[in-house]
Amino acid sequence: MTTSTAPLKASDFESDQEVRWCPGCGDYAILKAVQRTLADVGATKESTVFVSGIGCSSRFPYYISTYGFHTIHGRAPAVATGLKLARPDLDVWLVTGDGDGLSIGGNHMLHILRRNVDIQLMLFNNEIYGLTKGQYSPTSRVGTRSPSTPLGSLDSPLSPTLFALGAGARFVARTVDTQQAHLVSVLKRAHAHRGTSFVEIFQNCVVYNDGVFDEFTDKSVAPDRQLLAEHGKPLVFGKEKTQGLRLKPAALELEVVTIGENGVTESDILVHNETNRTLASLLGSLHPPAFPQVLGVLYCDPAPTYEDVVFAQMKSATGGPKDLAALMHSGRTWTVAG
Amino acid sequence: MTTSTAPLKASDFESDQEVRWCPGCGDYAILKAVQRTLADVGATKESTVFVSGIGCSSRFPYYISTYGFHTIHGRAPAVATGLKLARPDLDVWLVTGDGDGLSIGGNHMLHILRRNVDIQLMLFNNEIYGLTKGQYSPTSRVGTRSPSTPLGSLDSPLSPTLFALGAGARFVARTVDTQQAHLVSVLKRAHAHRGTSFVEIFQNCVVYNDGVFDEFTDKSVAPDRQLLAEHGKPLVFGKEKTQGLRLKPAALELEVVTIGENGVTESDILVHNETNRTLASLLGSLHPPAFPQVLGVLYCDPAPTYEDVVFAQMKSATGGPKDLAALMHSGRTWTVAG
Amino acid sequence: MTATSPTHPARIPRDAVVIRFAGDSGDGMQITGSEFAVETALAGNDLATFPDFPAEIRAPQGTTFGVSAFQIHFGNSEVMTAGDELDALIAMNPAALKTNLKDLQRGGVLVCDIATFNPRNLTKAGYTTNPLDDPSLSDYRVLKLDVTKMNAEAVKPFGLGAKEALRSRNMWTLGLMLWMYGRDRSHTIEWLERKFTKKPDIAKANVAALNAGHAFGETTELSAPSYSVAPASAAPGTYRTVTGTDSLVWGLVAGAKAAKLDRVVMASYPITPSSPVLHSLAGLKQFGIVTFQAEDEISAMCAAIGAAFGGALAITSSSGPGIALKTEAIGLAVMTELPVIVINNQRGGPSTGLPTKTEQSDLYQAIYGRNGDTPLPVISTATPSDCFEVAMEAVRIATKYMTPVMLLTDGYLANASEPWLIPDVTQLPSFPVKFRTDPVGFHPSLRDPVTLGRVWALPGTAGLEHRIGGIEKDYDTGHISYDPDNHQKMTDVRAAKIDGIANDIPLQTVAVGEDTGTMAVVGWGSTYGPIHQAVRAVRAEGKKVSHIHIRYLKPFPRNLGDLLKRFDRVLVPEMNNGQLVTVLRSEYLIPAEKLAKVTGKPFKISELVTAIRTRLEK
Amino acid sequence: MTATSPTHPARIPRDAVVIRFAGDSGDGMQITGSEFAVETALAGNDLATFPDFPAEIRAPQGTTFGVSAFQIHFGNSEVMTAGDELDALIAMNPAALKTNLKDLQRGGVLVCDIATFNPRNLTKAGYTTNPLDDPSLSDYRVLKLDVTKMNAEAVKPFGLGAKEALRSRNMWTLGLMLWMYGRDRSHTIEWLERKFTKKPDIAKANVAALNAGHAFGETTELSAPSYSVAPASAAPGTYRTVTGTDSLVWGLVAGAKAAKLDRVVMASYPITPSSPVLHSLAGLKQFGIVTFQAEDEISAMCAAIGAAFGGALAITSSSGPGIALKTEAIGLAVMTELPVIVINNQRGGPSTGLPTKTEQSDLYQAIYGRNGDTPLPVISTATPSDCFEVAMEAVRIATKYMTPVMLLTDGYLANASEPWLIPDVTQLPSFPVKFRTDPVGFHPSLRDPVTLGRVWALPGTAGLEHRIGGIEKDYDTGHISYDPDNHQKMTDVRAAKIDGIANDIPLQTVAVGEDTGTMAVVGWGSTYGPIHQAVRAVRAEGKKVSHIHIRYLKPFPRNLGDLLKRFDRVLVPEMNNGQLVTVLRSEYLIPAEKLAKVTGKPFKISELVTAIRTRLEK
Ligand SMILES: Cc1ncc(C[n+]2csc(CCOP(=O)(O)OP(=O)(O)O)c2C)c(N)n1
Ligand SMILES: Cc1ncc(C[n+]2csc(CCOP(=O)(O)OP(=O)(O)O)c2C)c(N)n1
Ligand code: SF4
Ligand code: SF4
Ligand SMILES: [Mg+2]
Ligand SMILES: [Mg+2]
Repeated sequence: MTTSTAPLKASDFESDQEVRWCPGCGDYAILKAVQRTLADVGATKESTVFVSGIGCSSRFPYYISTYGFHTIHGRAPAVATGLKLARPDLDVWLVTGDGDGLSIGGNHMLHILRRNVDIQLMLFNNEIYGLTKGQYSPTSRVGTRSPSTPLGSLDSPLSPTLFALGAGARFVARTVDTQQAHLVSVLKRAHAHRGTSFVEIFQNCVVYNDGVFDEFTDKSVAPDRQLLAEHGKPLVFGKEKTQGLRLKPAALELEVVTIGENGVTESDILVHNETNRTLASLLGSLHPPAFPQVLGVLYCDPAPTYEDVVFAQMKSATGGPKDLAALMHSGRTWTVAG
Repeated sequence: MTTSTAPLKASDFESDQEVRWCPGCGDYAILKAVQRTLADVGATKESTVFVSGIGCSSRFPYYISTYGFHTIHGRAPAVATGLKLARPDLDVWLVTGDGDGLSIGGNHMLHILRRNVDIQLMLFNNEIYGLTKGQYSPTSRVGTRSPSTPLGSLDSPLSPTLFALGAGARFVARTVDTQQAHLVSVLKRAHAHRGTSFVEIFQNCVVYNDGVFDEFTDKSVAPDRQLLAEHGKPLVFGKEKTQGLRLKPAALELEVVTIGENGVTESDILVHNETNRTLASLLGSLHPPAFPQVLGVLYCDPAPTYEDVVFAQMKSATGGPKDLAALMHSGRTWTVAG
Repeated sequence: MTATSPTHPARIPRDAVVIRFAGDSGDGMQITGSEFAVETALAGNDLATFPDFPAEIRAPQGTTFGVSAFQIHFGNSEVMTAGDELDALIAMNPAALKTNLKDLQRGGVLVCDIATFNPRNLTKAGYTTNPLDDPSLSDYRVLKLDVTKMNAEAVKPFGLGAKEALRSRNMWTLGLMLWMYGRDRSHTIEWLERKFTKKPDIAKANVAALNAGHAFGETTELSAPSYSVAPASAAPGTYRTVTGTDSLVWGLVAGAKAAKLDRVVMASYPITPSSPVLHSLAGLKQFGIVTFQAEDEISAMCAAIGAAFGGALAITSSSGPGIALKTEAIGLAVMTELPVIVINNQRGGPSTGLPTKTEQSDLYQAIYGRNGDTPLPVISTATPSDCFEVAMEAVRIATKYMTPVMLLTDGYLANASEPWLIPDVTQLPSFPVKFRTDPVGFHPSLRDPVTLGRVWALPGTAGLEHRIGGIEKDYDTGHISYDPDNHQKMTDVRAAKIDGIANDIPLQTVAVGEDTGTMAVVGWGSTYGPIHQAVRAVRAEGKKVSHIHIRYLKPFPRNLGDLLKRFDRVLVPEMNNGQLVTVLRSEYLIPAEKLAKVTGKPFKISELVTAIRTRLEK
Repeated sequence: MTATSPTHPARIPRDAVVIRFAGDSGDGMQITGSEFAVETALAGNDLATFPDFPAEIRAPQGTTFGVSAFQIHFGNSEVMTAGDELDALIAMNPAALKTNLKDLQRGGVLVCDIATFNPRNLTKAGYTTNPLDDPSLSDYRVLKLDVTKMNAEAVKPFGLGAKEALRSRNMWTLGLMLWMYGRDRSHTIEWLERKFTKKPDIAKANVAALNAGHAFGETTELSAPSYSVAPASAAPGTYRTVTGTDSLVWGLVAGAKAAKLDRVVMASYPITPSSPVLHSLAGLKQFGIVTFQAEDEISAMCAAIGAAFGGALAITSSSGPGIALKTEAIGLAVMTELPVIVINNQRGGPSTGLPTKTEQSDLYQAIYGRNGDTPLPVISTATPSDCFEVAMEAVRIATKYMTPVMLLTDGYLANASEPWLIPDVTQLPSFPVKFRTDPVGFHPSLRDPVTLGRVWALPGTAGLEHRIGGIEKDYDTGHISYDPDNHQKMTDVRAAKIDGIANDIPLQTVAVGEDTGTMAVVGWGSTYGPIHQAVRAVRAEGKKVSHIHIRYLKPFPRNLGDLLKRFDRVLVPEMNNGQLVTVLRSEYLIPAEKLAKVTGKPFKISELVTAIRTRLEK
């Protein structure tokens, strides 16, 4: 048993279950990063709970030595909300996929975000339905050929970031399965944030959608195609960090500029302000090749958590009958003498 | 019977059913406006269909003399999508409420918007569950006292506009039940737009949420609290249209300025560009008293409709066996002689 | 009691009386009826009431579909239904007359406010001629009173606006009816004064109206006599009137107390007629109750499951269509063996059906309505006060057997009310839950050897870290298992656990009559009252008929089969197209006969009496 | 047919043979098995096949849970199951041996590729010692072959990479087995050449591997004999092999054609094992079929309803948990009386259960699983080829009676395959739908006097404008109605419409045996094969046992009750905990006995034979 006195190592968060993802699946890397994060933030096994839906990604809880609940397809946010309303003391992580969280589970995702329940929500986005053998998902790009779309998919994809911002999320971040350091740092930010921390993780499905993120994750192009946003720092990217984003005057649009070229200086570069929703959604809508893929904490603007206000209101609810007897005797009664 | 030769009058779109909303309900005004719109756009009864979910608002189809389908709670977008996939020739209107469309129906709303099925979607937002006698809804403001929140609601409300934009809507507009002229003009724009035209209508529930929009709909304050946005026109408001919105330099925020005061001129006022998503979400997030409530077409940026691409792909799908016999004989067969 | 003035003919004694107040939604008929009920209860009568709201939120004034009514049945002995035929009908406008007259018995008293019988209202109600002027009402004792005018005079001193004055019409009528049945009115006056403390004029006006109506009866020669109904004999103790909603909610609170669970999480999504359960619990935060209005029923069920995993008493409530949406998640609760109370306030189906009408057509759904072999206990409520005990039973079974429990009640019980002897909380049952804390030998799949209930181990407990989910789990370790034999074993244990509950519930008793005879009339749910009275009636004719009412529908009490087989015939009246009857036939292979009524209305005693008689003659 | 070389012992004739190819997910066992099946079919044998995929998408190499197998049962007369015990097992690695050996009969042929039996693979498979070296396999005829090495040599000339070379191992094995059972291999060669037209080297290498395996058998003195299985007598005509998915999909296409509906809208949400139906239809756009992958099952069902309202043939498909989510909307389809085909590809429950295993535990859900009194027709498929006819029947009933139809099939049938005599399309039934066009006397509530089916009036038709919905509607006008008697009438007509279908379906026939006897073994769905064979076996012992297989589960055929009553006992084997048996007992009050198997696997003939025997002895 765990007495959880000594701080735990990442390996302490490995469960006794054999991991059953396909060899090479991006989920392995995420699992490692989460175990690392748990150790780094000093989590305990007993007070940590992983809740998931259904999908390859949602197998996640079985591989972590904390408490876990592998629920049903799309419903993890609802289960997690109920859990937090019973037990605000628990540290709850939610694992979902692009199908689980944005297709069947879109409504619960929407509402947990607006309610701002205090959990870490990891969306493993592989732009495909892995577990059911490769149908396209709500994040699949137009033209995706899959068993259910032999001639290519037609629905225009959702942007998890824009969706989350539109739903009223107070913390929105993006990172990549294979970029351990960045992944861990983002997960730590998510854990530190009180409220629903929405983290989209670009995850490679080697079997059904291999390489779909290569355009910005491939080592060869990453530096030029990724912008790692940091609050208060200029939004620059490129090997020499000589490229940056500038706000087009009065146009509410961003453009890529090169420092040192036609008069552009550091000072022209937009500085990241993670508390600005508008900036976050502008950054979230940029895509390679024309723009870099912006990663990191795009938006963080804390607000009261749902459970905090719920229990504060309960505390303040001092009116009315105090016990069962008083309750049942409230209002009109009459007595028949014995 | 209708031979639909002569153009129809608004009154021709009245059904034989007794209207059963509460006296004074905002729904009456919307009904009138829709009948007017149908007449003005030259709609025919036989090719027009109203699909709704469940709620006071969703009673709508019974009162219109076209085809109608009063479905189940929250599912109207799914029913409408199926209808359009069977019958792209039909002109489909969808009627939903803030509970029907954003609570139980949030997921279908999300997906019809991203797929861009060609319908007019009217969300009657009264910030309350009318039909079930007044519980708070996902658009109710924090602190709303209702049967299910006797001490006030705690969930932070959704903004239908921001949600729709986050979902990838290509047409987002807002108007008010009692402002017939504006309502009709917006509905005509919605009808003219190909794709899902999302129209949020602020609707007064006289019984359970009376006057909730007075802060900007009340005659006395309307001119100073409403900004009627028009594409290509400066974003001005106020009785003398002397107030306007200006973009805070490099801050990605809007501010209210008065023309003629401390050096502000017409030219400083932001001009509405309904094709700019960022501007639309900035306008959508302004609220009285600090800002005006922006009404009109906030966003309109057409994209191919779902049914157009679906049937285009079907047309192009010329491969494979042409008839049932060929289909059944495709692949390996062998013959046993008689 | 007000003494009847000497000049006045003596009151005619009655054993039981049924009266109905009917008027426009705006006329305050619900309040009028409730107040009459209170005075009646305080007068010591047994009683049952039933409100009949219009389907529309607020239909246009004067329309037939805007009529709101409140019925009360009271008497000097056990009263079990809101009554069949009316002894008296109060019709505040033509529409009320139009829609309610059919229920008034010949010779019954009919009170009409003639002021409202103007051409406009008459047409709205669909009358071509004024019924007060033609012979159509000759069968009744009609009191044509200008209530509006008399009331206006009574309240004039308090300078109310015309509208306000009109509003107090119902109090005038109440006063008259209280006089007619010899009820006190002091509690109503008290209540009016409390209600309008901030508006003393309104209070005074309403009291004046009440007194005026009463005085009118007492001083005028009415064409209708006055009555007296002696008190019913009742067990000593403190009483109150309760609706099914009140006692259900209090039963849940009592259940949480008995289980020693100090956190209750109730997750629900509003739906008629189930919303009041959510509303009531939302007002009890001081009891550590969290109410969560979820985005839909699926979320509500799943939130309840999450709360149960966390160790709270988890509750969700809905009605047919909402329960349909919960079924997938209910399967998860069965699979993970977590306790959740699922309350179904049944209404008219299929689909949206008749949302405001009562029905009991969700029994199939409750017993069979899930994918896979997914058994769960199903129990039902019979009367408004019965809901208290049933709610406690639901909590006991759910927590002891670690299973979701389906509690079936209906729209009738939710709104109907009756007097209730308030139980002594110290005498209530206690069944504290034990959470696992010892890590030694722990597996999430551990079971109580007797109940087969799975261990309840809460997140936060060091050393018990484990994972649960909807995939089949190994019997011994609780890990995922695709093993064929294990699936068989788990299927069997899931079934055995639920069947075993039969050993932990009371044997089936007979509500009326012997445990053998020519016919057993078997019911469940809110049909209790009418079946009870109907069986009594035919027994009075010497027929060997008994009433058996089943609370535990899955599993059935151990002795039910033998009991039913001791009757020549079994008749099963249901407010559905024959659902319990199907279950009984397959369970016991007895030729139980269906008696279906699917009109959205409760059985009338007379309907049942006739049905039983004719079957017996066959 | 390849002649066996003179030096070789003559082939041993066999009536029927069961063999299984087992290996790692990456070893191509499905292709190997399918090709063997094709050659066998072309050799004129009757056959049945069943693939057994691992639950994991792609489990780590060499693990027991990563084993993929393909079983084929073929013979010289009617073959109806994939077979119980194996005559031959091909184990491409230790894990395959470990997980499949238990099914190999004593004395059976076991082919192992010794190259894979290295320490690493042995440990992964959970072997402590190498089974090839110890006596554990002494009961079998073991062929320890270094397939890897021999194959590598065979493909060397084509300069493949080590990986590529290894990949063709399965063709070597296939060649050997084709030789062992005297099958041709020309079609496989043809197919390989077509498949790899773009990679001629790969094609050549695979053909070489195939030939090498074959030659090895033909030229070597094997410790195992070779066999011959004579062709089965089959009706003349053109044949093919079909899986249940193939014939179900084609049956839907045929149904649309028969109904003269040229727009088909299939709305579905992926779920195992139902997705293949969506995938197949997605490939048939040229037939005017729109497939819509909805955001969830609720949306899929609702989109189907919308499409039906628009006049398309509306189809949705799912499995247990997804069907649970559809139930509320199915109620809407019942209430609005619109035709929708609801396909349930059943899998192991409850909840997520055993997604990749087969079961038939959703019968309760299909018949009873809705709120309200909400009847709908339920039909089921018995064999892979039967799916074609059943699908057409579903379309006929749905469109003729204007009702959703629940079509129950299962994960076994979806993947199992058998030869099928391709029907002559000109001989297929035709049941064109008639859309209402005449406005005179039109009401949306009009019914066909015989079928009671509601009128199908499409938006776009001038003069038929109307509104439908989930609230109860007036019998005559179709407008909303809260009238009590109307609700009774509508409830009755909804029930009568479905019950009436009994007059429009074939009478229940007896699959094997007389229409009277000591025992009727009654089944439904994919248990057809094993029950059929088991009943034959016990009949061979002279027992008066018959096999009755029910396709129409709601309503039952008119004569079913009388038929069953002509047997002393009724035994109901089901791959669930006893669901049909419950329905039969309540419907006919017969003491039908339950025979439940809930392991995620089909019945074995032997299990059934034993069960029948023991019951008969009781
Ligand atoms: C109610 C229900 N519908 C459908 C399914 C089938 N299903 C399981 S996972 C899944 C989608 C998985 O996609 P995603 O969420 O992206 O997870 P991934 O496998 O890609 O990690 C589907 C459709 C199910 N298990 N339950
Ligand atoms: C499945 C289901 N759940 C719940 C309900 C109850 N219900 C009907 S309408 C409604 C909410 C209506 O609110 P809204 O959509 O805002 O419409 P409004 O009445 O305000 O116009 C609810 C909860 C239902 N009919 N069906
Ligand atoms: S299918 Fe894709 S997502 Fe699923 S485990 Fe395999 S690689 Fe990972
Ligand atoms: S309840 Fe409110 S929304 Fe509903 S009809 Fe009445 S006023 Fe309108
Ligand atoms: Mg995915
Ligand atoms: Mg509303």
